[in-house]
Amino acid sequence: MPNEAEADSRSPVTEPVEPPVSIRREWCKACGICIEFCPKKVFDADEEGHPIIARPEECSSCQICEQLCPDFAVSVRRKRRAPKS
Amino acid sequence: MPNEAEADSRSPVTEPVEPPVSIRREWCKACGICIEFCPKKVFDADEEGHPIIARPEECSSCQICEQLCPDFAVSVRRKRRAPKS
Amino acid sequence: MSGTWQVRLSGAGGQGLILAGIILAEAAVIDGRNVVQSQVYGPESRGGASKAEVIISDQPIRYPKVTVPDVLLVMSQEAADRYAATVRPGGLLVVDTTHVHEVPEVDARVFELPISGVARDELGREIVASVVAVGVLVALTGVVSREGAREAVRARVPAGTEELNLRALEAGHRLAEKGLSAETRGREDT
Amino acid sequence: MSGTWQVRLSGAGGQGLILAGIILAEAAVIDGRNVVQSQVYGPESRGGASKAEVIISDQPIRYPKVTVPDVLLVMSQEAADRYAATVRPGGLLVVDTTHVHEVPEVDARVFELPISGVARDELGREIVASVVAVGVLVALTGVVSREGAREAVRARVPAGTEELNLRALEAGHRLAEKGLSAETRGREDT
Amino acid sequence: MVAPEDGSGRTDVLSYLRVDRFPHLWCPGCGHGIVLGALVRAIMRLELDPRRVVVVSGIGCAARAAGYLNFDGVHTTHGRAIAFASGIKLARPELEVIVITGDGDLAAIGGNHFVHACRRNMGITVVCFNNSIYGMTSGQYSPMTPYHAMATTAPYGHIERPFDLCALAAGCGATYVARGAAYFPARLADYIAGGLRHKGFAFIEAVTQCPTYFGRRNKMPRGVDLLRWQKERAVPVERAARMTPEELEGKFTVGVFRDAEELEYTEEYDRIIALAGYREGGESGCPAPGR
Amino acid sequence: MVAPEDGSGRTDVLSYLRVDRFPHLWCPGCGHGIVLGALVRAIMRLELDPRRVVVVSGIGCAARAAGYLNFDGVHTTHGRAIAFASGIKLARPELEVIVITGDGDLAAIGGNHFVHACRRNMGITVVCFNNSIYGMTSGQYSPMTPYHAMATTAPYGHIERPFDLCALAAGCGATYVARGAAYFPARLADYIAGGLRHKGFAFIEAVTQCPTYFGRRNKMPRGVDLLRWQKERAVPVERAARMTPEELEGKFTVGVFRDAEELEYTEEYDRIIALAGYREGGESGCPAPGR
Amino acid sequence: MPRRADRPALLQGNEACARGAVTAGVRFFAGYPITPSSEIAEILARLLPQVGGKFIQMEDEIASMAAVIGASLAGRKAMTATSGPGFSLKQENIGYAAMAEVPCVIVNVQRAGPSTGLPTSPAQGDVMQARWGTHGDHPVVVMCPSSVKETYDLVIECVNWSEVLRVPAVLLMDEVVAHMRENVILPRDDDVVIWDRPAPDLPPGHPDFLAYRPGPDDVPPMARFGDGYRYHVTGLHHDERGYPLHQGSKAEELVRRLHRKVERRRRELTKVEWTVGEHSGPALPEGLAEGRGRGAGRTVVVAYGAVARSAEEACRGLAAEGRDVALLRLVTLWPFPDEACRLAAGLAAGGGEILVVEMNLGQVAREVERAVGGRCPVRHYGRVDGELITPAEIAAEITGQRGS
Amino acid sequence: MPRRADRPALLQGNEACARGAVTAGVRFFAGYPITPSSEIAEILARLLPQVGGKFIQMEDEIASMAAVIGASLAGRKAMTATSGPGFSLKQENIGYAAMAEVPCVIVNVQRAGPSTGLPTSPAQGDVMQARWGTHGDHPVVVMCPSSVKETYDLVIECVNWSEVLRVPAVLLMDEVVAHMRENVILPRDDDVVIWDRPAPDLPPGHPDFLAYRPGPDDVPPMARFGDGYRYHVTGLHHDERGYPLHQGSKAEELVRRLHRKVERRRRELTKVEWTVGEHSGPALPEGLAEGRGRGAGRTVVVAYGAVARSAEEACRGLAAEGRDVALLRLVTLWPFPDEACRLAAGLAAGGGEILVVEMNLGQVAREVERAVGGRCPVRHYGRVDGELITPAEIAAEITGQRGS
Ligand SMILES: Cc1ncc(C[n+]2csc(CCOP(=O)(O)OP(=O)(O)O)c2C)c(N)n1
Ligand SMILES: Cc1ncc(C[n+]2csc(CCOP(=O)(O)OP(=O)(O)O)c2C)c(N)n1
Ligand code: SF4
Ligand code: SF4
Ligand code: SF4
Ligand code: SF4
Ligand code: SF4
Ligand code: SF4
Ligand SMILES: [Mg+2]
Ligand SMILES: [Mg+2]
Repeated sequence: MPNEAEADSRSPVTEPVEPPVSIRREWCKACGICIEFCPKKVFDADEEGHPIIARPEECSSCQICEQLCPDFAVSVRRKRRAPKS
Repeated sequence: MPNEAEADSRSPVTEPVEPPVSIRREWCKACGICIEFCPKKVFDADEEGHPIIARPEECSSCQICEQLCPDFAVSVRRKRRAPKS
Repeated sequence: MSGTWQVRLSGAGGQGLILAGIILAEAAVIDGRNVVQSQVYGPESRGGASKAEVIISDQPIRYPKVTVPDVLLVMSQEAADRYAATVRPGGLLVVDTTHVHEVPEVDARVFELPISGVARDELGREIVASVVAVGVLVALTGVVSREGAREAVRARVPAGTEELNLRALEAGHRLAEKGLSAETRGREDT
Repeated sequence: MSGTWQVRLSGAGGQGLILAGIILAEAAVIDGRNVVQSQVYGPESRGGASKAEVIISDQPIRYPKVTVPDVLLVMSQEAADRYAATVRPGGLLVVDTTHVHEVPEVDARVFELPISGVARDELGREIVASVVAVGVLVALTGVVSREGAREAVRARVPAGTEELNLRALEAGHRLAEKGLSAETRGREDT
Repeated sequence: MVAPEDGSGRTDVLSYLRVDRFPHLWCPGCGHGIVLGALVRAIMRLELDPRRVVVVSGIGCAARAAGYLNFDGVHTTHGRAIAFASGIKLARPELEVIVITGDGDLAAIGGNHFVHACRRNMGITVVCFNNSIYGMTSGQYSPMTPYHAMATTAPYGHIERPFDLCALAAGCGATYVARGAAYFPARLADYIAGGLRHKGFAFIEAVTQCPTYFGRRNKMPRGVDLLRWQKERAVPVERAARMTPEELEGKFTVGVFRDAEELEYTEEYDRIIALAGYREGGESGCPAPGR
Repeated sequence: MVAPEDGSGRTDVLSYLRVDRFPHLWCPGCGHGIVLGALVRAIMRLELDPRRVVVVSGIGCAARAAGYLNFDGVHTTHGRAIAFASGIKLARPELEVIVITGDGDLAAIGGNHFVHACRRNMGITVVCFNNSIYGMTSGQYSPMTPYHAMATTAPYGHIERPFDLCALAAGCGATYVARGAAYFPARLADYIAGGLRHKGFAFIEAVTQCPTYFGRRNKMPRGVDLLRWQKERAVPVERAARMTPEELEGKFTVGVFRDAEELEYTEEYDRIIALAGYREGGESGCPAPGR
Repeated sequence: MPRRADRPALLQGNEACARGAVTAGVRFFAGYPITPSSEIAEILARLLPQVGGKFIQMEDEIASMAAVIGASLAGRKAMTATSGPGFSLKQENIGYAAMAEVPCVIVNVQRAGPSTGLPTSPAQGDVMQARWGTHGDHPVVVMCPSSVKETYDLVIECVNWSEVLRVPAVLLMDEVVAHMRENVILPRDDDVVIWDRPAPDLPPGHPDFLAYRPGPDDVPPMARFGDGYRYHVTGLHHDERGYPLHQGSKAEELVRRLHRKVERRRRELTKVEWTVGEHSGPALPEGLAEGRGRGAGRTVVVAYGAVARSAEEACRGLAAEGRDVALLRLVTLWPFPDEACRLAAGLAAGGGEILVVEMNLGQVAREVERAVGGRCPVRHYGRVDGELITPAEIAAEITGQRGS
Repeated sequence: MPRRADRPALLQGNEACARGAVTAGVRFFAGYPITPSSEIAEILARLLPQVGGKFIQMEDEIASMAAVIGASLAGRKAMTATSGPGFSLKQENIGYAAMAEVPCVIVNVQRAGPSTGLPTSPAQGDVMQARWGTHGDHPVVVMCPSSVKETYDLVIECVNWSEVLRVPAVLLMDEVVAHMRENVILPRDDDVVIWDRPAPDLPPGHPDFLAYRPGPDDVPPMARFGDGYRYHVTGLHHDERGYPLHQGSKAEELVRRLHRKVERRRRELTKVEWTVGEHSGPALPEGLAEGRGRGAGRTVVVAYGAVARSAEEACRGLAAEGRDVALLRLVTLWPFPDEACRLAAGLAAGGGEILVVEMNLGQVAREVERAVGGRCPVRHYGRVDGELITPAEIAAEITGQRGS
């Protein structure tokens, strides 16, 4: 079922200004899922298997990593819906 | 489903020599089922609701009464398969 | 009427003996007496035998089971065979002759009355036989008041059948009275 | 070597400490000693901390839990922080420096050895680190015989991995010997 | 054994029953006796060795049938008959294990054992005497009580939908599934015989009647009334296939819904025993110490 | 409440969780966290009032999710979550009652409560975290363990067929039935949201992974391996309709299998209350003596 | 609007149970039919909707118990009723209710066991099970009525205690009391004391709210699900927030507190009734107290449930004949009335004895033996054939004329 | 072919249980996983097919118990294993086995309760439940091992007793013994005594065969299903043919016989072990007997299961210091060793005491109190936090130095 795109329907695909993805390392259990399934191959693994954000510029903010991380350790910033007033 | 004849497939339909049906009165609970569902209306009910074999000559030995009696109180003699030697 | 009465109503399942027991008990309550009513449950009560018991007293009733009935009703042959001997010597045995054909010998006043027959023939519904029986017992013993019995019938029979059952009760009273006068006549005859 | 030894092996889930405990216990059985082995079960054992305990004695062993370990192995920082203080004064603390970076101060002989590193680098499989650790403990203490340990490894590791694990055991012996001579040297230095 | 000998056909049925315990405890007009008769005729027809037949029942009026059948029989706890039967069958697969159960026994408290037995496909035959009510305990609603019917615990009318037991069984993987009714006893015997012949798990629902507690409360006070109801509502599955949902409204289907061959549990287990290296006769000792 | 405010989308998910209890107890690569995330996102999307949400779970690794969700929650006995939930829902129908359960918890010991809940159509949403194994107790086979798989209690390979949980639910009358998988978390959240929106009983099976006890023993030792397995085997139900049984061999279908409107139990019961003559506010006293 | 008149009514035990429950505020019942308890369910199926309550017949007894606990968490006073086999099945969830401190009442109408036994015959064989039926040390409250009226009163007591102590309470009836009808005068609703579970004094969402922080009576106030407290309930050992914890002193404290909260109220909870001669009441009658040490031969009969009726009949009869007998009727069975039994032992000391009469093989007798610690002989008379023990049997036991 | 060498092996308690069962002839196991008993199922899943036996994991504990009874009726020695919550669920069917007299063994590896409790921590909280867990008066046999070797021995004893008495037997383990590994020397198979259930002496079909006619030992010989006896089994009260019966003396006789058949063998069944100083063995050691009346201060510790190991350590330590202590280790818990306890009371009389040490709030202590009937003080020391009681704690309790 690879053609069934798994992006959250609400997530916009716009260029992030800064690396949109961050890892909460103390919750990460180094399962490798984000590393494996990021469609843009944004992550590398460190020695202990935790993800390193190696190619932030590639990130499409698709949130697949966030939704697939079993440990709630990945966070992808979304585009703001409206500029803060 | 009245057209689905309920005769036991093995039961022959031949003329009985003597009244082929008998009632074990001590087991009969006077439920009226045999009386109601005998296709040949062989039974009448007595005062307490037990069947009376009123029209034995009508009996076709179809065994419906035997099979429908919840109390194993009705017995229909079948045609012998082979004469006793 | 005061003192303690032990009443046993026996017969076959479906004859309405439990209801009769409850009516008797309810009537006792209406009369302001103490009462305990109990019955047989279980396979025994299905199809086969059926039994209801009532104890009526002005004293507190502790042990709730009938040991030696002062009044015994038998409405089936089986019940007659099984329980007739339990009646208190000198007590009262009421026999429904519609269903009991052989009355065992007992040391008690015996009334043989066609209770179910009356229900069937006079009232058109054999199902009210047990209420006829209550009428009989009340008239014979005064164990509860007639008024109490009437009120109890009204309170306890299925809605819509009150009139029929009150008529059954009355029929029972009349039947008993006939029986009583027969008894009296019988005595006179002897 | 005789007397009673209390051994505690601690680290993280998945490091194979339970297997190490069983190997040590099996070796003691082969040596003809009494032994009780136990371990921590439950959420604690999943992902987080893991602990196996072995008591080896020539006497009957009654109370089956380790109270004050004569020998303590710590293979994770968490285990080091949690258990280091439990070692018997004058006892032996073996630290896997691959995973433990801060060694708490204790009143015991301390050996700091890169146990998991050796498993990973020399043997190519970090999963055998716990068997390396058994090799270390055996060589340092003689709590069980080397022959017993070898036989125990053969009996208890998954089929097909015997050779690898025997090599891990040997590697542990060598590592301990290096550590011993370093200790001796260290003393000489002081 | 006991092929009809005297030609009466009659002796045979009774020879499978404990007639010394008759008349049975069921009420006048109760359908359980009819279903029991159909079961006996099915067994007779297949000429099963009665020494090899084991009857297992739960608790309820229906379950009392086990005590009237002259086989080894076990009247278990309420709802658990299939689980007991599974132990018997797995322990001695050569036995013919028949479960007799009521709709409450099977589908209420016993529902879990039922669905798992369907899934496991162990060679047991289950006959459910479905009278849409708890008879033994005096008329509380069962999982088969129709929507809007009256029951002692549904004094304002029932608000639950019943199961379709045969659909349920098939959905859980049962390999033989059939429904008959007391009104059609010969047909019912056919379905049961089919289940007994079937190698895997067989389920036969027998629609039957409780005049005492279901009928009386629902304006069909006599067995006769309820049998007539069955007669009017039953639709053979073949005919039902040609009917619209509207036409089928208020009807129930009868017939064989499924009859499929799949791996049977005890045979599969024999394969495991072989795999484990056991040879018949080597049982005396003890297995070699494992790791 | 809590519509995304800071635009990160992130805070929201965590605001539904008891982050003080994190990291959670699940193993590295365990799929339960992914399914939990999908559930939270579904709740977020519907903007349910968290004070009105009650989470009910049984016992198992999956069941621990209830303790991580910041709602009223009850971690019950093994297998009984749905029965507890039924009591909560019937007592306070205005609450959103969600059951979190594992395949063992739901389909083994809890199977009976499941089938009856499907039948009753009470408005509860059940999410089953199906990892095909008993995780919490270390890898014994469950009713969802595939034929021939290895498990601690199937050392020679498993000989039972698993349920098709969605077919089972539908067969018992469930009015909303869907299956998703951890690998497709957004889709899974959609299915769960559909269940939460549904008025009657809703069942969502979430295929997920236990690398520790299922994966390791079956040559897929990492979460990644098992997610890849899901990716390769999942077939949307719409597409499955166009496939042959041979093509579907070894696959599983995902999608919404049933979404039907039928009478909901607590609403039906409200009708009974009205029928019985109760008027709101009249509760203080006691009913008149009945017969 | 008080709906009940003062005039006597004819009520069955099971009916009194159902009506008492409604009076006590029970608004949820989940059950599964079983003789001889089924009437309780049937009557509540009719009564509960009349007062806006809910009745549901679940798929089995396990589910019934679970639903009752769920409803109680959602704020309803909740009850179930069953008999032996069903009581066995409910045990796991009764233990859950004890551990999670969820108020609930379980009515067990005892029938003759073991196993399916004699479904329609009375027994008193579940006394020990009511206390020890589930695994682990768990507290329960168990009360046992001897009459229809007392059934009404005690079901209310059970609901009350269950609510204020957050403990499962068992009304242990027997088939005799359940199925007999008696004339009873029910109290006016206004005259009935109803207790409710303690409510949290902090508002929902307050940061200091701890779902399992006990009050001074060792009972934690109880928040209702759906009111915004958002707390966690588990059958695992748990801390004051309700979260699972592991070994150690908090687990110890939890189990001990569960018992302590019941033990604290032992005096109020533990009801007995003394009867001798014409005296009858809760306190030890004076005549008896005086009699202490009066020499050899006093028999103190201990009985409960329907058997206590027979015992009273026997004792009054013998007392009237001048025999030195007394009757201790146990109303509360758990916590066990140790003190009353020791009092009884005091009365029987010096040549007398305690005679425990019950329809089992000596379940309460064991407890009496333990409680009296050798202060006097304890004898047991039991019957396990499904027949109510008669006054005559008891009298014969007391006078030693049995079997002679 | 004897397969087992005399050399010691390292075995876990649960493994010893599984292997002992196979040695005892168990050829059927049905179970449902639960910590800390699951290894028993897992090992038997592997071992049983190797000897032609059957293993099945059922859908729950109720079904497991049912399948075990079914298999036993079909002639297999059958067993199940579980822990607290599962033990609660099995109770109804255990009662059935007691009533229908179907041999079966239930292993309950106790964990800390109540309810889900602490699933991986030890406890001894199910002692009373093992006896009283199901409704009605039912007999059971319960044994409790303190070591891995004893687990092996006692599971065999349980199977043996269950078979010859046709009674459910419970092996009541605790998590400590279940999960620890010890060096053990298993007996050769030839040295193990195995008992089988009594077989009917009449052939199948014999008109005089009565399935429930007891032998002189009160145990009816047992026919195997499928062998042609064609008999009926029920959990209802039944007559000698096995058919249901109603109230009355036959019901009474049945329940009393069920108990009598166990009570008859009480002496053989009731195992205890005395330990003092260097003496250890089943009989009361002479040193102790002499010591009787030696004056104030002797403490007799009563313990069982894993706790008995700690108690022995403590007692030996104190004895070595000259303190007058003795240890009574209970091996059989039910029927309860009343006599041994009375002996202990004799030893402690005159100023001493009995100290019952157990991981619950005083379950065995209650029984000891009852058994000794005031002959000496009985004190209880318990712990319910999932930690094994230590020798130091016990020593402190004995010497009165706790908490000081
Ligand atoms: C554990 C348990 N719960 C409840 C009962 C009471 N009980 C006996 S039979 C029965 C229902 C029987 O209904 P069904 O199976 O439909 O059989 P029927 O009597 O209608 O033939 C119930 C609830 C019981 N014996 N055991
Ligand atoms: C009555 C009872 N039986 C057994 C157990 C043991 N037990 C705990 S969780 C579990 C199975 C869990 O499997 P599943 O529901 O699939 O959840 P998972 O751990 O795989 O997420 C079992 C058997 C228990 N706690 N209670
Ligand atoms: S948001 Fe998408 S592209 Fe960016 S890191 Fe995550 S998975 Fe990769
Ligand atoms: S998916 Fe989550 S837990 Fe796994 S490696 Fe990535 S951040 Fe860590
Ligand atoms: S055999 Fe047929 S025709 Fe003859 S009496 Fe019976 S039902 Fe009527
Ligand atoms: S069907 Fe049977 S029981 Fe009914 S009336 Fe006829 S003979 Fe009698
Ligand atoms: S109660 Fe109903 S099911 Fe039971 S015997 Fe009577 S009619 Fe048949
Ligand atoms: S054991 Fe399996 S299900 Fe449980 S947390 Fe670990 S991976 Fe997840
Ligand atoms: Mg039914
Ligand atoms: Mg699972």
